[in-house]
Amino acid sequence: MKRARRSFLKFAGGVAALATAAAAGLLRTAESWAASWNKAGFESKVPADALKSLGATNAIESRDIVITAPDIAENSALVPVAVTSRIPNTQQISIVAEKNPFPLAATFDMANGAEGYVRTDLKMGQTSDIWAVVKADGKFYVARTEVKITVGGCG
Amino acid sequence: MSDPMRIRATLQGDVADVRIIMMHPMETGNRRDAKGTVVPLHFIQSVVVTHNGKPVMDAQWSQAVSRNPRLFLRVKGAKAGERISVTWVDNKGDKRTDEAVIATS
Amino acid sequence: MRSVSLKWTMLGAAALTAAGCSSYPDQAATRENAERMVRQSFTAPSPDLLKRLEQDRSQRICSKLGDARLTQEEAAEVVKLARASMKYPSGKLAGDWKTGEKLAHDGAGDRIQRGALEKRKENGGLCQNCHALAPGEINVGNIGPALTGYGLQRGDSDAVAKLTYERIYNGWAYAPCSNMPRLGATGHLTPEQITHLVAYLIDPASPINTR
Amino acid sequence: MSAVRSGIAALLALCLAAPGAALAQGKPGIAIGRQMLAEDNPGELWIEQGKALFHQKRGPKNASLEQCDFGMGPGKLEGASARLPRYFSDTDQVQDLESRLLTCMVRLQGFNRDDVIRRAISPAGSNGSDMEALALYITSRSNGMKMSVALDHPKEKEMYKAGEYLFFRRSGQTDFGCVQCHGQPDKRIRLQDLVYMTGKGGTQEIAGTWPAYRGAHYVVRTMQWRLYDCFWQMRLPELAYASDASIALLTYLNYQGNGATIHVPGFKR
Repeated sequence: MKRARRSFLKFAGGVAALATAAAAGLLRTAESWAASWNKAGFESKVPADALKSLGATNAIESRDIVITAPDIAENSALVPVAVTSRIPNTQQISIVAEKNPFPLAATFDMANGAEGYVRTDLKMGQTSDIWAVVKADGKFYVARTEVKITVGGCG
Repeated sequence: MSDPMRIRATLQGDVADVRIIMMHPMETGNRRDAKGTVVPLHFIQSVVVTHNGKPVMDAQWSQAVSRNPRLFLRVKGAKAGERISVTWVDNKGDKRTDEAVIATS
Repeated sequence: MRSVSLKWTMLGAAALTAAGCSSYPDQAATRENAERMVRQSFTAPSPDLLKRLEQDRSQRICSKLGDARLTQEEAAEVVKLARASMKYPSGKLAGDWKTGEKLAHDGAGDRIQRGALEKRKENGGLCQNCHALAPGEINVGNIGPALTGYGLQRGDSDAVAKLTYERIYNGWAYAPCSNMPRLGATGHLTPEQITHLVAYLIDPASPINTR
Repeated sequence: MSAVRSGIAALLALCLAAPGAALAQGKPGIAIGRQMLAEDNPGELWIEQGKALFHQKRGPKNASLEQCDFGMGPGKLEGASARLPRYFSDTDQVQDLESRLLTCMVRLQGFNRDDVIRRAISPAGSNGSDMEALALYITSRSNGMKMSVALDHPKEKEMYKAGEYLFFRRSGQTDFGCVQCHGQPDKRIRLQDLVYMTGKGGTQEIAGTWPAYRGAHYVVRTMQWRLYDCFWQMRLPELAYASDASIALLTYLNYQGNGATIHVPGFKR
């Protein structure tokens, strides 16, 4: 209980800090998190719908986005993916695993000095292209790379 | 009850290399436990990272992010001793905040 | 006085070891010590499963340390024992390649964990663990030679079927003490299962032999 | 921390240089993934847990492990695991990290030996065991140091020799000893690289990277688990936790790994 309470207090402090940025229109307020979680996007079953939810339907292919991921992943539940955007004023990076049941995996909004870079790990259902969708100066760009998933074998 | 995150923030020039590891099951809602019961959907939906109180990253996640998730980012214009704070919220409304101080490399 | 002299003896032994007496302990002592460990360090749900740790004559010969090589006599003995172990199915030596393909990619069966034996209808063939199989398969091992195109090089004659069968049943008849398990002779696979693996390897229709 | 930066640089260089060529061989593409998985992996989460468990008063005797001697003196952890297994006069045994922890949990804290052993290897997908967290924490206190197992005591020498014997000992329905999979460089079971243990380079890899976060199990695994799991796969009976055979093999392997720089938690797929 003590731990939970402490977290809550810290969290409350964070909310105050966030409000400034929210006012500047950069980020959502903490209170509105659940509400503004991109439900439509995350529940999309095809990449096109996910892009639509991001407003990225007309994303242009870009060579200034580098996706770092293994060509062959040995563990489909842990596929490391890094996205580096060299596009000036990158403000958002989304990662889409094309053949996942719900392709949109994550969206990262950057502000206040965060560079156009993010790295995390994904679960992938099968061999598939991974898309990085970048928003910069209000425009959308996309790059993709294939990750092969090895399954089966026992042990 | 959630376990503390591990946050490492290291300065490289004026860029803080931030590496966050969270302990969370990130259940997809499809997995069955040893008894064959489906484990309900349970995943982090939002992660907010602040640098000295100013938000630098606001992440929205689906259940496709791996269990015990990692989030790495880089923040320009950082100095040693400044604070990095991370808060996550999951789909059950559980929250957790942890902090770290930026260290020199 | 007695205890003092005892201490000195022990110190002497320690000093000898430290001085780089590399032969300590000798082979026989090591063997005795290690075999005692084998008897004391393992558990199994039933005593017959503990017998899996006991070595047969060939396994003992094939457990040379480091780069030590087999003598000619030892190699000949392993080959002889292997020849004597061969058993054949009643029917044809080449069975159904589709069954064989499944078996080749099955690595399960007969393992012991948390006090229980992994019981299945039949054991997997384990091939995928160590051998490259059909062209384009990524998730394959490389401890053994690639089997890709096995039948393309050799054909599917009765002689090839017999050789292939024997190399799976007990490959030590051809390559004594090789890494290849004696899958038939040790009872891991049945003669019938091996005929399906033979078909998977030599049948012109098998994916192994895709050009 | 410059190591981190050069790691990133290497990663970027790899990624920029690699695109098409990687697939043909299959390997560079996997290598990028392995490096990415290993860096700041989730195993780190268990270090703090292990530290707390080490200092916490626990067990029937309500004692911490601060008086536990891992060979460098009571409670002294820096460099301790780099020297293990080693001979301990109070037990008159050669012990690896985990069997030594077991001794302390029983003698200092009053835990029941069988209970500790039963829980030592945690179920996959669980929060891990005390033993796993403690072994990781203690090993992490040797991070950056080199493995330097000595065979000074006659019993250490005996353990080493027995370990070598066991490494080459073939038995069971697969005719496997350790050497069948781990005796040559650049070998794999399916896609999983096998550590080449009769060669110096290979053993250095294991000696320095365990305990490790096992991605498929979502928990930290130790060398006792690694050995247990190998025997399972070989279709042999279950290797008893902290048994002599396990310590003998670890003495052989860690001695072979001398010179390896310790960097834990490692990451295994």
